[in-house]
Amino acid sequence: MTQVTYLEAIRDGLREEMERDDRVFMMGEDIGNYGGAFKVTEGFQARFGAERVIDTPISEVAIVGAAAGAAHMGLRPVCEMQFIDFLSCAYSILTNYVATARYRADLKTPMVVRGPCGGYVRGGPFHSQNPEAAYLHTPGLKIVAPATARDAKGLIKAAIRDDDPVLYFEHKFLYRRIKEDLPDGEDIVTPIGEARLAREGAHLTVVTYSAMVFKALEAAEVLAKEGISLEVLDLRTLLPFDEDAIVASVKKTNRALIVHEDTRTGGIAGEITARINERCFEWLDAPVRRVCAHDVPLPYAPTLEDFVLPQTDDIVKAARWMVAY
Amino acid sequence: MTQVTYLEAIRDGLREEMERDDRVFMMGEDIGNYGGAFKVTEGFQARFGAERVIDTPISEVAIVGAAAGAAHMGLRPVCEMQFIDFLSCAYSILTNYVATARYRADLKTPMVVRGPCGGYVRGGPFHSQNPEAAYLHTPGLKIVAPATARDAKGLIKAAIRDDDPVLYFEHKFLYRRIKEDLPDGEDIVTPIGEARLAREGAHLTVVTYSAMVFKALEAAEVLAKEGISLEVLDLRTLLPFDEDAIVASVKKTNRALIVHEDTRTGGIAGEITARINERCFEWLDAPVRRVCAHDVPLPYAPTLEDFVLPQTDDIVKAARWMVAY
Amino acid sequence: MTTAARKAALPAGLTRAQLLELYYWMRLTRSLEEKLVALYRQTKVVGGLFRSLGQEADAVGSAFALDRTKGDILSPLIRNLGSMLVQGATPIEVLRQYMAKADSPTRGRELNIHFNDLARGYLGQISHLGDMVTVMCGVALSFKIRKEPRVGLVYIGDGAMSTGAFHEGINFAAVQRLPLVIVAENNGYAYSTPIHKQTAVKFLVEKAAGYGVAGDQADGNDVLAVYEVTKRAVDRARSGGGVTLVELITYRRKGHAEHDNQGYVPKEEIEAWEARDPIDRYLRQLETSGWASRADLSAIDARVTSEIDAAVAQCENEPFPAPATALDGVLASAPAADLEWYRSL
Amino acid sequence: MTTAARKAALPAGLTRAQLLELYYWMRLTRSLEEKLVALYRQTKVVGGLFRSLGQEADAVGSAFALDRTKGDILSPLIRNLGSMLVQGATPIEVLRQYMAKADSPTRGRELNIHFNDLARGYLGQISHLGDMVTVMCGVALSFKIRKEPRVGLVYIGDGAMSTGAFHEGINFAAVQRLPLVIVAENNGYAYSTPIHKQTAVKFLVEKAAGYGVAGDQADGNDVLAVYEVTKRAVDRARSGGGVTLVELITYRRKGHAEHDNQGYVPKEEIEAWEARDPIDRYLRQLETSGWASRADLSAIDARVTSEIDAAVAQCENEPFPAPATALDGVLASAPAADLEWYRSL
Ligand SMILES: Cc1ncc(C[n+]2csc(CCOP(=O)(O)OP(=O)(O)O)c2C)c(N)n1
Ligand SMILES: Cc1ncc(C[n+]2csc(CCOP(=O)(O)OP(=O)(O)O)c2C)c(N)n1
Ligand SMILES: [Mg+2]
Ligand SMILES: [Mg+2]
Repeated sequence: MTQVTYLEAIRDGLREEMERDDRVFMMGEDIGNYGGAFKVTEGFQARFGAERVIDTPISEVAIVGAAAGAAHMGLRPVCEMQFIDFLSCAYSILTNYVATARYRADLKTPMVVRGPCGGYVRGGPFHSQNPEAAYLHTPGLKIVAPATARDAKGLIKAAIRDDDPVLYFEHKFLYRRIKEDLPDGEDIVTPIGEARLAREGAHLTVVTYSAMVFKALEAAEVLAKEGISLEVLDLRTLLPFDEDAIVASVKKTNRALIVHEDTRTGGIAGEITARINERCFEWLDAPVRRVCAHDVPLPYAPTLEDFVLPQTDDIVKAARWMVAY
Repeated sequence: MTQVTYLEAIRDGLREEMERDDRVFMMGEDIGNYGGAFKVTEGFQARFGAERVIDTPISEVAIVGAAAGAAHMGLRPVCEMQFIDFLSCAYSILTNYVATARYRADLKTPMVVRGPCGGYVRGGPFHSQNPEAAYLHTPGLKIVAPATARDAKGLIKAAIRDDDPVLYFEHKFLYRRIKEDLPDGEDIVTPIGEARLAREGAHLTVVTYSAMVFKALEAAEVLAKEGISLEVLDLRTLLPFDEDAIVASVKKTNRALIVHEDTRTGGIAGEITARINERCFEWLDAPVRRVCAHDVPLPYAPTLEDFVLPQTDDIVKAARWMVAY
Repeated sequence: MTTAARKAALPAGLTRAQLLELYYWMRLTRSLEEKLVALYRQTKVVGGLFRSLGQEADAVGSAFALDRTKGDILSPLIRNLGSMLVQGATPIEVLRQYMAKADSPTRGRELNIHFNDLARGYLGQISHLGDMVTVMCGVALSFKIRKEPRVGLVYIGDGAMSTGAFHEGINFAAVQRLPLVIVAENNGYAYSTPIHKQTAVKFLVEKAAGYGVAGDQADGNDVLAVYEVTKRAVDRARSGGGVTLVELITYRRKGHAEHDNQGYVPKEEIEAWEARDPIDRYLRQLETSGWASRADLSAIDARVTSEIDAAVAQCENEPFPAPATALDGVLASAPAADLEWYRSL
Repeated sequence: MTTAARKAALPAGLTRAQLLELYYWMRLTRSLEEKLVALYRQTKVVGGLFRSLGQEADAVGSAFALDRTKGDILSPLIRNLGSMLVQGATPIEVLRQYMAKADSPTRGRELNIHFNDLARGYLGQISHLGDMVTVMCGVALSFKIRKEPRVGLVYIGDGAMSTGAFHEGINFAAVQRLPLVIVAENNGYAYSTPIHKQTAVKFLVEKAAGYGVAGDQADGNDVLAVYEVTKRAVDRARSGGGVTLVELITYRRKGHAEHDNQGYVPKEEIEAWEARDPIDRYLRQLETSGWASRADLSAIDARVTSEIDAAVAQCENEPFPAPATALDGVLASAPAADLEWYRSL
């Protein structure tokens, strides 16, 4: 067992896949000598050479496009976005070219695009985004968003081995705050598409993912003292998400609260609500509700950011309301 | 009264606003001498001059960015995307720069981005898109999608007068297929944010917009003969959509079916379902359900396109099921 | 042997068979498109129809400069049908694509010449202009990483050069010194937009220097000149010399697509370019230089006609794809998407 | 008057007062950033801190070439604090921004120098590099449409020139012949990436020709040279001559931001550029040319210090914005967003 941070887990996963499979290579801004803005790929260029760890110009479209072309030829590119906020620059080529390549033209496009997402770090509107909703809507993509160090490692490895294009959203707030003991030498691979039961409970299902898992678990602790028992489901994969796990849990607890850090309108919670409503209508004892960020660009000042983003106390309040319904 | 097509209604609305307000000007590919790929701006350059009807290079980012800059300076730009599918190229600047400008920096950014959306015309995956879901998720934008000629005119005029950035999605299938008598000389302005009751009914609310309004109305005709009475709500504005109108209707009929042409997962129906569930939970006699496109890129062959896109018969079947629930 | 008393020396290092091949590909391109026009008028083409009339030399000559035995790969645009034929796409595949047949290379999912065969050496475009430059960077990068002596070639229109994707792609290729040839087709227009509204430079090749790549230019209506200029670029790329931006000066003699009546173009301009028709010109060249006889060329024409007729006959009555096939293959790992719930009611 | 026995003629058409003003702006920029470093170390700066050490001449000299009486507008990047000060942004505004104060120009919503005042003549950037080139196209387009004799100026880094947005913007401006000056700051690095990994050209000005715009270049550490080269471009723009791409050769002496220890940069490189410090150099020039005395300059230094100290004293203990203000003003027409339902429980 070795204690690793969430960030180290990603790094270890990347390194292991680079070692295991020489088709895997990386592209991104400042990922080489510098090791990336958050040092995720620190030491990789020295270890694997500049042809497998490529420093690119500031060209998100070219990074994604070149990854697709290389993937067609049998390589397995992993792209880093310096902040996931800049993935938006490649929105068109990702949704139009990459996502459709298999469907329209039988082109194999195994590639990963990863980068730091998320707030709570005073990053302001352009270094804190949670872009999953923009891609949820795109058939042909997969999206993963790990919460734990184990899954951070297991999902990056699964993403690299996956034959479809995978967006991997790593939460920068968790990078160095989450630590876990992971077994040495185990080939940790988290299956894409499977949720994780983060806490078993009886009264209310909280469907969530990424950094919000910890806020939900905190809320569960608070509420446990009041005799309220939360079941916390960590989705891990956002596309295609584990509908069966959600349904099973909701049929058990008869109540569902969806928590995400992203803004409310048009966020993934809407889709999850629709699925629950479609499959659990008769089982619901309360409306499905959401705890999400307010519908504003994420502001910079601590007071504002804290107000806009979901907090543990919001989940506690919402959960009490739902259980009392 | 003059009979105008949906396309002519857009053109008339644009022309009237150009005449009314000399701050209004246009940018787009081939919109000048050629009058645009669908001839929406035919004759405009001759009438208003090349400085108010600007043919641009193939540069969607520059078109949107330049519109924003001009809007800050007090002009009122209207951008045409040759097909709305190419709006994706400007996704980043639209969601990051334009949408946030007022919030983060008190910048006025009154601008319209319009273009032909939608399928049923054998356009294949890149000339048939319905991109609303990608923008629904962006605080700071408005989105409208007219179904009728009256609203096509009324919404383009409202969009141009609006002080926020507005995406205006015009359905290319409707361009020349929808004709209506519109009063001459009336300043038709459709308020942004208000739904339209397209058909009153008692048993089931169909929430829809754009070309799907007509399929819903066709379905309503079929079902009327069976004694099933559909209420059809034409949203017209997708962001911010008219939640109150939806809620009022659903509280009356106790059932809601959402119909959109866009693919299902991550589409706007999810958000609408969530809102209905939040506000009408006690009123629902059946789960909220959706009729949408299958989750695939839109294929080209008629057999495939017809299969993937929602058809009247799908709505009929779904409605029967819901009313029988 | 006809009038040309003495044969001129064979040009551009090509054999006589290759010279005739060039003629064959150009003729095949033109005749196939003409057949498509006929089918379009009979409403047998499902979507729009795009012509490369007058640009056949550009597409054929440049593709011909690649080495099919080495696994070179090109990415065509809508007016590069000829380049795909050279690389091995067949008339029946093109016909099936336009007619959205079940057995078309994309099984009816994509239109016209948007289809691929990496083994034969072509990667079909998507509609979003510019993107393929970046994708071909990746293809060329794979050659470089694997140290394969292969070359990539990507076409870009005068209009598409205004896209951000073009810029990011050519710059990426330049910095990485990728084995990539970028063929800029200056055909005067992007849809209705003349080149001076697209860029403030006179010639597209002027853009090469700003990226630190080699630039070259040729008359795009002279198939041998096109071949030679592209061959130089291909050789440079293969030998580690990096990217070349090759400008071919040509002209789009038809509208953007069949529905476009070209009202924005002076008649005389089109006529002037008609006089420079690349096929007529090459035909005369072949004959007057004594590289081919009228009979040789007529035989090729006849072969082209019969090949196209056979292809049309074979595929015309083929079915559209079965509806439910629309669900397959969005993801590698997932099963086909479920039918929507209401379909089963 | 000090050692310089005779005064050299005043340079660049500037008055003595203007020469001193240039010194003032550079000194203010540097001292303000140094104060911010101190505040950052005291964790009073909320987010990251970005320095323009060694680039003050570039930002100040170029902005100074605009005409504030005519309503010229510039769009700065993160290392162009000096340009905003020249245009009228005040130290206290900058301090409040960095410290996310309620009364900051963006009311705590945006960070560092991401703020605007179109009346004073600056349009703040967003983080996404390249976009501001296109936005400034629109600003300049409004000047053109309204036939106003105003000029726009936008900065772009060696790194940001690789973005598609830069390309689409400069090309759009070129075709439209907009009154726009594009200042390309060649400071050797984009974050850790040296310029040769960003572009295959040696100098950024080589990119001008490919867009059909004028190109010019100057030593970015020589404030008078910067002023002159930019002034030429501004005059060209104002007189209808269209776009100029001005390259300023300078050097980023600090890391990308305060957290970056510049481990990727050879020490000697930094030292060499230290020797070319733009403020020291200008100071010497002012003195040896007899344009200013040591006393003049010391007075300016003192003024700068007291202005900054006063600003810090005034704003240091100001509050953060009230939480619920986060909801205002997403849309012009809509009321503030509702509180989420659970907040009222
Ligand atoms: C990003 C993008 N914007 C707009 C279009 C619409 N469009 C299709 S072809 C075309 C003109 C292309 O001109 P050019 O690149 O010169 O190629 P040509 O048709 O002349 O061969 C346009 C504007 C597109 N396909 N992609
Ligand atoms: C589109 C985009 N991609 C990535 C980034 C992250 N990023 C911020 S600054 C920077 C380096 C910028 O370098 P340069 O343009 O040379 O400006 P300098 O910092 O040298 O002034 C990068 C990569 C960004 N802001 N925008
Ligand atoms: Mg062209
Ligand atoms: Mg730089």
